[in-house]
Amino acid sequence: MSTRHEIHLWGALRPLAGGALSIFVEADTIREMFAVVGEKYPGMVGQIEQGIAVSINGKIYRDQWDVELPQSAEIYLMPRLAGG
Amino acid sequence: MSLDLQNPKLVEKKFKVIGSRVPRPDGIDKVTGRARYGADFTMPGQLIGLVLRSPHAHAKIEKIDTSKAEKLSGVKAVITSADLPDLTKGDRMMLDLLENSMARGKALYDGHAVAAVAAIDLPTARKALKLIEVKYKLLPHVTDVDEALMPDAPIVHPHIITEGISSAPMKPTNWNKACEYGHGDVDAGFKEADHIFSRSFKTEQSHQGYIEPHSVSASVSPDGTAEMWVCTQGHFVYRNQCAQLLGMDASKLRVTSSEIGGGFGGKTHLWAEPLALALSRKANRPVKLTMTRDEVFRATGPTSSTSIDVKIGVKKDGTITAAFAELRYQSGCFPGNWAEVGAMTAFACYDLKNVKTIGKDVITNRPKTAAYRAPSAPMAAFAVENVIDEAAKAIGMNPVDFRIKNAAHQGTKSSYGPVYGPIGIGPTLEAAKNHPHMKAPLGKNQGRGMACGFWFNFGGQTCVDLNVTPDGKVTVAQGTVDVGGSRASIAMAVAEEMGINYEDVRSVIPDTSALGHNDMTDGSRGTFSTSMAAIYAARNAITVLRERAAKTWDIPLDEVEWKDGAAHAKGAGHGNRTPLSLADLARKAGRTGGPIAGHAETVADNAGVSFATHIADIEVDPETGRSQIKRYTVIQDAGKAMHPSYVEGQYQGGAAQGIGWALNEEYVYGKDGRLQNAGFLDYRIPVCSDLPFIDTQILEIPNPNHPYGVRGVGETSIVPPLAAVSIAMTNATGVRQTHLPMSPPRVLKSLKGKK
Amino acid sequence: MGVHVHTTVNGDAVEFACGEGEVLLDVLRNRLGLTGAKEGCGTGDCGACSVMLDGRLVCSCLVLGAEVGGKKIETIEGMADGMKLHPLQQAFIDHAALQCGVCTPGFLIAAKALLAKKPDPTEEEIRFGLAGNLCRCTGYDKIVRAVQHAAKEMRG
Amino acid sequence: MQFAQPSSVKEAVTLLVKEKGNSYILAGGTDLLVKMKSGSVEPDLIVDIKGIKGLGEIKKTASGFLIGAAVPCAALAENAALAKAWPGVVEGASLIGSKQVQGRCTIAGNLCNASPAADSVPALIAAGAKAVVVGPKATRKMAIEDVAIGVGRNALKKGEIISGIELPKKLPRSGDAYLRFIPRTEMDIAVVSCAINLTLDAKGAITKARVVLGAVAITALLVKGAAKAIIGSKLDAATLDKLAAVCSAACKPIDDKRGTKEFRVEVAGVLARRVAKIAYARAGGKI
Repeated sequence: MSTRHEIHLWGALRPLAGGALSIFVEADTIREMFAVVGEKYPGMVGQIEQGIAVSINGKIYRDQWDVELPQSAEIYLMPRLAGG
Repeated sequence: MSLDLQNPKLVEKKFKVIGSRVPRPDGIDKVTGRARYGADFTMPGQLIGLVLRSPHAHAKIEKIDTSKAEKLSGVKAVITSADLPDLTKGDRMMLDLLENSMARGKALYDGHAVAAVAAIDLPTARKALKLIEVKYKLLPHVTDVDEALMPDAPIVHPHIITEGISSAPMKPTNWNKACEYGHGDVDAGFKEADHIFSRSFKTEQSHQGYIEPHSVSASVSPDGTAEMWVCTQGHFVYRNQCAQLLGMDASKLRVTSSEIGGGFGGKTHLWAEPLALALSRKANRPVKLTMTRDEVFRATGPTSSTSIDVKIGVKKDGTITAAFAELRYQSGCFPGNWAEVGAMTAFACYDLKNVKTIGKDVITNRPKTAAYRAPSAPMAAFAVENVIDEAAKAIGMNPVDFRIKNAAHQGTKSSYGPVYGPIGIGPTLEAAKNHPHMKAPLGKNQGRGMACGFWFNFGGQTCVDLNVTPDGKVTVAQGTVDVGGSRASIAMAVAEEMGINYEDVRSVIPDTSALGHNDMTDGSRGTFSTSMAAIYAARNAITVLRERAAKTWDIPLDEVEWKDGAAHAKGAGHGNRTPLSLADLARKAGRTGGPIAGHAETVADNAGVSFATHIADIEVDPETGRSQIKRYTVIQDAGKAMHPSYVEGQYQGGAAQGIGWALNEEYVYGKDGRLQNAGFLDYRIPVCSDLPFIDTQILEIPNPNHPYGVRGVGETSIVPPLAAVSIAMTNATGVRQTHLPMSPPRVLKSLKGKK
Repeated sequence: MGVHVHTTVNGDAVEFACGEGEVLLDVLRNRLGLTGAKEGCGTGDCGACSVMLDGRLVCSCLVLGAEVGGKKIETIEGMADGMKLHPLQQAFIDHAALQCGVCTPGFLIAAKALLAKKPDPTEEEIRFGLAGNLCRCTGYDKIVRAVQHAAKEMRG
Repeated sequence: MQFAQPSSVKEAVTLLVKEKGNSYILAGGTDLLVKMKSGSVEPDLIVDIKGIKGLGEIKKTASGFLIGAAVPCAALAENAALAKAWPGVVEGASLIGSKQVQGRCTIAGNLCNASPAADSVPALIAAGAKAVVVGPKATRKMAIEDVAIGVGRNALKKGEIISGIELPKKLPRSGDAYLRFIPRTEMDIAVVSCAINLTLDAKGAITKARVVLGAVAITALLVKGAAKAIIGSKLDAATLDKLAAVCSAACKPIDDKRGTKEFRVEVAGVLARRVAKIAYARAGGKI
C-alpha cells in the first residue's frame, strides 16, 4: 500500500484539477505519482510530458523520477524552467 | 555504477587542484587566433546561405515568387516555408520554433525570415535575395506589453486563448498565459500594515549581446546522414530539435559545437539552423549561414520587456506583513512562460507570511524571446527591491538591516511554494553590511544602492567519458559546451579525484556521435553538473585501475587502494609492494583486460538555489541626466569555487550586463513597428571606459548536493544590478527611478518632475 | 572583375585577388585563411576585427581589400614570436582575461597598439584606449588588469 | 563596380566626371563601407584618394593650416602645432568613433557625409574653416557651413572633390572648444554638440565669437544670435544664461532613438555654457 501525499499544484495546473490548490495521491516515487496524476487528471498528461519540476521538502527535481517521496513530505509541482 | 560512488556526501575535504588558478586548456588557441568559432569553419564545396527577412512588423504573406532568384546563375537553392513541412505532430512548442525560423503565411515581426537562398558566393546570394518578390498585406501591429493587453489591441495569433485561468475567455487574445503564486492572506496582511507602499515599473527589452553572431555550416547527404558545425550552448539539443523539425534520425545528424563567442541564453534556442539544413538538403551541397549583427538583433531572442506593479505592507518595526506583485512580461511573437518565472522569483529573497504574485505572459509583434541569464528574475528584482528600499527608508530603517530582518532562511516557506532548506541569502547580506564599500564616503551627485537577487540553479543530464591513454595520461570528453572556461574546471576535477597533475588531463567536447545526450549549458549547470559527472567517471576509472592492480599483484580488490595517482597494496603480507602508477597500469592494460576507462551518465537534480547581494555607487550629472558607475561590489555564494578566476569572471560579467541594461541598453521600436537600433552603435552595451573595476567577494558555503560542494554561479550575478543601480540613482537624484534603462533623457525628465 | 593585390601580412609577402567591394576582413578570413580577426558587427562598432595597417590600428571590416596594395598588415596570427607568446597574450591567459575569447584577438591587437604609444598607461588611458573593443563576458575587469600587468612586464 | 586609385586630384576629377553611374570617393571609408554593407549604397565607381600626393599631409601655410582630404583624424591630434592652435577642432575630430575608426576617418569625409551629428564639423565652422573644392573647370573655396545642405546631402557638384580643409591662423587672445553629449563614454554618435570659437580684447571682453550647434537640426547650426549674446561680455553668469537660452531656442531637433526633442533643446544650452567657459579660458580669459 503506497503512502498518501498531498501534492500542491502551481497556478497553471489548478484549472486542470477543477481549481483545486492541491490534490491527494498515493505513490512512493515521483514516477508513481505522475502515473496516478495522469490517470486522475488526463488534462495534465500533456504538461507532465512537456516536463514538470517536483519540489520535495524544498529540493527541486526535474528529471529524477526514481526519487522517493518520504512520509508526510512537502510536495510541490512547479513549471520546468529554462535558464540562460 | 554503484550508488556509493555517486554519493555527493563523499566530499573531498582537502583539495590539491580545486581552488587553484590553472591556465585554461583553450587559452593559447584563443590568444593566438587559432580557436575555431562558428564562422571560422569551411566545408569543401560550401555554398553561402542568406535569409530574406520581413521589413514589416505584422503582415500576411500573400505571395512569394522565387523564380527569378532560382534562375540567377550561381544560385543552388531557394527555400520558403513550403520546404519546411510541419512534422511536429501537434507539438505546438516545436511548431513555434519552426515558424519562427521561417514565417508560415504571416510575418510576425520586423526581421522574421520569409525565404532563404544558397549560392556559390556572397555577392550572388545577395543578388538572389533582391530577386525574390514577396507580396505583403500589412496588418495592424503591437509592440508594447501594456498596449498588447488593451481590449482593442491587434491580435497576433488567432489560435491563442489565455491559459491558466479557470474562466478561460473564449475569444483570441495576446495574453497567452496567467499564473499565480503565493500563500497566506494578502488582504488581511495589508490590513495589519502600518504603511503600504506601491509603485509601477517598466523595463525595456534587452539583448544578450554576445559578440559572435550566430553561424552554422550544414551538410546534408541524400542518404539522410548530415553534419552540422554550429555555435551553440547545446549541440545535443540542437541535434534533437533539428532532427525532429526536418524529419531526420537524430543518430544520423552529427553536430559539432564550435568554440562559442558568448551565448548567455541566446544560443540555447534554434534560429536559422533548420534553414541551413533545408538549404543544404535542397542543394545537395554544404551550406554556411552566418547572421549579420543586424540579423542578430532583429531575428534572435532578446529578453522580455516588462510592466510590473508592486505593493508591500510594513509594520513600524520593519516586519513585512504582505507583499503583492503583478508582472506583465512581453514574450515576443510566440508564447513564453517568462512572466511565470518572474512571478516565482519576485519575492524569493524574503520570509513572507502573506504573499501573492500574478504573472501575465503577453504576445507582441517582436522577435521570439529567449532566455537571458537568470531569465525574468532581474526585472522582477528591480521592481521589488525598489519598493523594499522605499519601505525601509520610510520607516527609518537601514535598507540592509530591513532586508536582514525579512530575509528568507532555512524553514521559510518560499514565495513560489516550497519550504527552503539551508540557503545563503543571510550570509551575503551580512557580508554586504560589513563590506568596506558600504562605509566608503560618497561625493557630490553620487548615490549608493544595494540589492539582493535570487535564482534557481539547474542540474540536468550529463554524459562524460574518461579514457586513460597507453602512456598514462587522461582524456575527459564531456557533452556540456564550454562557454566560459568549464573545460578547465572539469580537468581540475578529474586531476583532483585521480590524484594526478592537471596538465596530464586533456579536456574536450566531442561531437554528438561520441557521447549520449547531454543537456545544454544553461541554468548555471555547466560546471556544477559536468564536474559531478566527471568525478563519478573518475571514480569508476579508479575502480577499474584497482582491479587491474589486484590482478597484476594477484591479491583481493579490497586490498588495493588508490591514492596520489597510484594503486597501493595494503594490509598484511604485501604492504611493501611498490605502488603501481597510472602509467604502469596503462602500459600493461592490454594484458590486464584492455583499455581503461570510466564513464558517467548522470541526472544532477536539486542543484540548490542561489542568492547574491550587490552594492553600486553611481554619479549623475544633474544637468544632463548622464551617469557613471563609480564603484561596484558583487557578493555571492559559490559553494566551492573550483577555479576562482572564472567564478570572479562570472560575477563581473553578470554585473556588467546588468549595469548596461540598467543604464542604456534597450530595443527602440518606431511607430511602424520596426526596430530602430539593430546594431552595436545604438544598442549601447557598456564599453571599457564605462565601467570601474568590479570587486567580488566569493562566499563558500558547500553545496551538500555536489561531491566538492560546488554551486552553479553563472546567472545569479545579473539579478541584483538593475535594482542596485536604480536605487543608487534614486539616492543620487532624490527621485525614485521606475523605468529602465535610465538613459539620460529619462533621468533628466524625472528630475524635471521633481522641480 | 576583381582586383589583384600584392601586400605584406605579418611580414610575409602575399598576393590575392578580391572583389572591388570586398573588405580586408573577408580577404584575411576567406582568401588568406587568417580567421583570427572576427566579424562581430561589420560596421566598426565592436573591434573584434582589429588589425594594424601600416602601423595604425584599424577595423579590417572598414578597409577594402583593394586598398591595401603595398601596405603592411599585422594580425593576431603574427603576434606570438614562434613558440613564445607576446607578454600581452601570456597576461590574458594568466589573468583569466578571456571567457568566450571571441573578442580576445581584437583586444590584444588594440592593447599592443596602445602600449606602443603609451608604455605606462593609467587605468583610464587603458579603458579609453580599449573602448573600441567590446567584450560581453568579463566586464573588462580582468582585461584591464592583464594589460596593466603586461605593460609593467614590457617596461622591464 | 570599378575601383580606382588616381595619383592626382585632376585624375580623380576626370574619373568622377566620366562615370555615368554612382561614384563615391573613398578617403577613410568609415561611412561609405558601412553603407555598402547595409546595401544602402551600391557604387559603380569607388575613387580611393589616399594615393594622391599631398592629400595625406597637414601643411602649415601663410594663412594657417591646410589639412589634406586623406589625413586620418588620428593624425590631427599627433600634430602639436595644430593641436595648440585649434584644440576645439582637434577635440571634435578626435571624438569620431573608436581608436580603430580614428586611424581611418577624415574630417573631409565627415563633412561630405553630411550627418547633422558629425563631430568634426561644428568646430570647423566655429573656426571659420574653408573647404578647398576642386572641380572639372575650377577650384573654389566654400565655407564649411555651406557644404552640408541636408541630412546626407552636400553641395558638391558632379565631378567635384574636396582636396583639403583650410584653417585660418589663430588670432591672438582667442580660443576654441568642442563638447558633445553621448550616453556612454565612447563609441556613440553625438545626441547634441556645441563648438565655440572666441576672441578677447586686452581686458578679457569677448570681441568676436562663433557659436555652432550639432545634432539639433538637419545640418550643424551657426547660431549668430548666440555669438551676439556673448560679444562684449566677460562671460558673467547672466551672459551664460542668455547664451544657453538663445542656443536652446535655436534648436530645431527631432525625436529619435538617440534622444528626445526636449532633451536636445535643454542639453544644447547646458553644453553651450560649458563650451563657452572652456573656450574663454583657452583665450586667456578669467571668470
